[in-house]
Amino acid sequence: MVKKIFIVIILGFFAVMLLPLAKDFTPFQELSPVAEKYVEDGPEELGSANLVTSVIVTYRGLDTLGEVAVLFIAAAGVGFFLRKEEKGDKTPKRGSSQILQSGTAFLFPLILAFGVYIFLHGHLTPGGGFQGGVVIASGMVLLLLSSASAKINENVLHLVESLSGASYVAIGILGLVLATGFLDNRFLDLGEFGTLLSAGAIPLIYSFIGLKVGAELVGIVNNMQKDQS
Amino acid sequence: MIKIQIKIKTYTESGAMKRFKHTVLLFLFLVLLWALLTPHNMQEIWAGVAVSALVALFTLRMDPVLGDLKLTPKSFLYLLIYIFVFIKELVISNLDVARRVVDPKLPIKPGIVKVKTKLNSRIGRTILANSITLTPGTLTVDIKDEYLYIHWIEIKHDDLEGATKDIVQKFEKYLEVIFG
Amino acid sequence: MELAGAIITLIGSIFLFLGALGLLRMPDIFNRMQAGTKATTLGSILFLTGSAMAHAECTCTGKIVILILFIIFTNPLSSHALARAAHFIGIPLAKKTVKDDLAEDEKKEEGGQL
Amino acid sequence: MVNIIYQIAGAIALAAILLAFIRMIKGPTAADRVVALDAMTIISISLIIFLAATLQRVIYIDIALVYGLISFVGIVAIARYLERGI
Repeated sequence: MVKKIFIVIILGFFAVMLLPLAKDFTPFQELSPVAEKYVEDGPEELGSANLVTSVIVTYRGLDTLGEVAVLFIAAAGVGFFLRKEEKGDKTPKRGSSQILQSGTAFLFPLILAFGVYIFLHGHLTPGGGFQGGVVIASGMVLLLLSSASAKINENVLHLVESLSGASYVAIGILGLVLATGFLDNRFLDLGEFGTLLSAGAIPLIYSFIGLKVGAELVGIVNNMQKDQS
Repeated sequence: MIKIQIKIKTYTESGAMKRFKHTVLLFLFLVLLWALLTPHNMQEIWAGVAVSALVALFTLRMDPVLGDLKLTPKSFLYLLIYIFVFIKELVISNLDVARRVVDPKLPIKPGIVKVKTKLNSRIGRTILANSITLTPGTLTVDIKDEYLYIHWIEIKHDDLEGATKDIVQKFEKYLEVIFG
Repeated sequence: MELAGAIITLIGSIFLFLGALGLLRMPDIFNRMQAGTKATTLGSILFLTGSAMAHAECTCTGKIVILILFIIFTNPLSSHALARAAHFIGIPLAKKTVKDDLAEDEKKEEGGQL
Repeated sequence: MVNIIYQIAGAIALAAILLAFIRMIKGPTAADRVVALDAMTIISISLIIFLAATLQRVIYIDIALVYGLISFVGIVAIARYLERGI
C-alpha cells in the first residue's frame, strides 16, 4: 500500500514538472540556417526522398561511421564479458510449445525479408539501416525464445559483419576519389527521384549499415543466449 | 522436456524432397510479401526476387514447416472454403463475445477441456490452434503431442469425443486435406 | 465508397470497445483473454479495412493487407503463449469454472514420474 | 457526414484504450497486465493506420508494421519469462 502511494506521488511529481512544457509549447515556425540549407538543397543535390536519410548517410556520414563503430565496440564488449561463466543452478527450463515453434519457423524468414525491405528503402520510407538491423535482430530474438537449442552459424555472422563494415568504408573512400568527399553518394547515377535505384549510393551504403547493425545485434543476442545455457 | 526434443528430431530428419518443397514455397511467399510491400515496377520486382532468394538460402537449415503443404487442386479448393468458414466463425465468435460482455448477468460456465486432433503436420496444428483461438468461446491453452487443451467459455460437453466434435472437427476436415 | 468505409470503421471501433469492456468485466485471466483476443482481432481488421476503403487512392493497400494477415497470425499466437504461461504459474481460475483437464493431466504425469 | 462518423469511431477506439488501461492498472497479476497491454497495442496500431489515412501520411503505415512486430516479440518474451522458459 505504501509502495502504491509512493508511486502515485512520484507520478504526480513528474506530471507537475512536465506540465509547463506541454502548456507553453510553441512549434518552431522557422528553420535554422543549417536546416534550411538541407531542406532546400537536399532533394536536388542527393536525390533522396527521405531527408533524414540524406543527412545521416551523406551530410553527416562520418558521424554515422562513428555510431557503427560504437555499436561494434558494444557488441565486442558484450562478447568479452559474457564468456563462459559456470552457473550454479542448473534448473531445467521449460520448453516452448509446438505451436510457437512452428509459428516462429514460418515467421522468421518473413521478418528477415521485412528487415531487408526497411534498410533497402531507407531513402524513400521512414526506415533505414539501423531500424532494419533492429528488425532482423528481433526476428533472431523470437527464434531464440521459441527454441533454446536454436543455433546460428557464427562464421557466416562474422563474415557478414566484417564484409559489410569493410564495404561501407570502401564506398566512403570511393566517394572521396570519384566525387567530392568521403561518403559522397554522387559517384553513382542519381536516377529518377522516388524510385528504388535513386539517390546515388545511398541505398548501397544503407544496406551495408543495415547488414552490419543486424549482424552485430544478432551477435549480442546470441552471446547472451550462450551465457544463459 | 526430453520428450519434446526427441519429437523435434524426428521432424527435422525427414527427406530432402520436403526441404526442397519448403524452400520453393517460402521463396514464393517472400516474393508475395515483397510485392505487397512495394510499388510495382521492374526495379522493385528484381530486387524482391534477389532478396527472397537470399533469405530463402540463408534459412535453408531451419525446420521445413511448409513442406507439409499439399499442392493438389482439391487442396486449393478446400483452402478457399476454409477461408470462408474461418471468416464466418470469426464473425460469429465476435457477436458471441459481444453478447456475453453486454449481458449484465455475465453468462459464462468456463473450464479447460481436452480434445484430440488428427493432424500430423506442425504448421497444420499451428493454424488449427490459431483458428480455435479466434472462434466462438474457445482459447488454446496448451498442446501435448496430439492433445490440445482448450479453455471453453461455456462447456457443453464433458467428454473428449463430444468436445472434439464440437470444437475441432469443423476446421479439421479442411485442414486435413490442405496440410495432411 | 467513403460512406461504406466510415460505417465499417465505426463497427470495428464498437468491437474494439466491447473487447476492452470484456477485458474489464470478465472474472479471470483466461476469460479476459478470450474477450481481448477475438474482439480486438476482428475490430482492428474492420478498422483497417474501413480506413483503407475511405482513401482508395492511397498506394498503401498492400501494406494494410500485410498488417491484417500479420495480426490474424500473431495475435492468437501471443495469446496462446500467454495463456500457457498463466496456467503454468498457477494463476487461479474463476470460481464459476467447471473443470480443468490440463491441471489433472499434469498432476497425473508428475505422479507417474515419482 | 462521413467525417463525423470517422470522429465518432476514433473516439470510441480511444475509450477502448482507456478501458484496457484501467485493467492494466487494476490487473491482479502480471499476466493480466500483459493481456491489457496487448489489447492496447492492437488498438493503437488501428489508430495509427486511421491517422495515416485521414492525414494522408503513407509513411505512418511502416511505423505501424514495425510496432506490431516489436510488440509481438515483446509479448512472447514476457510470456516465456513468466513461465521460466528463458
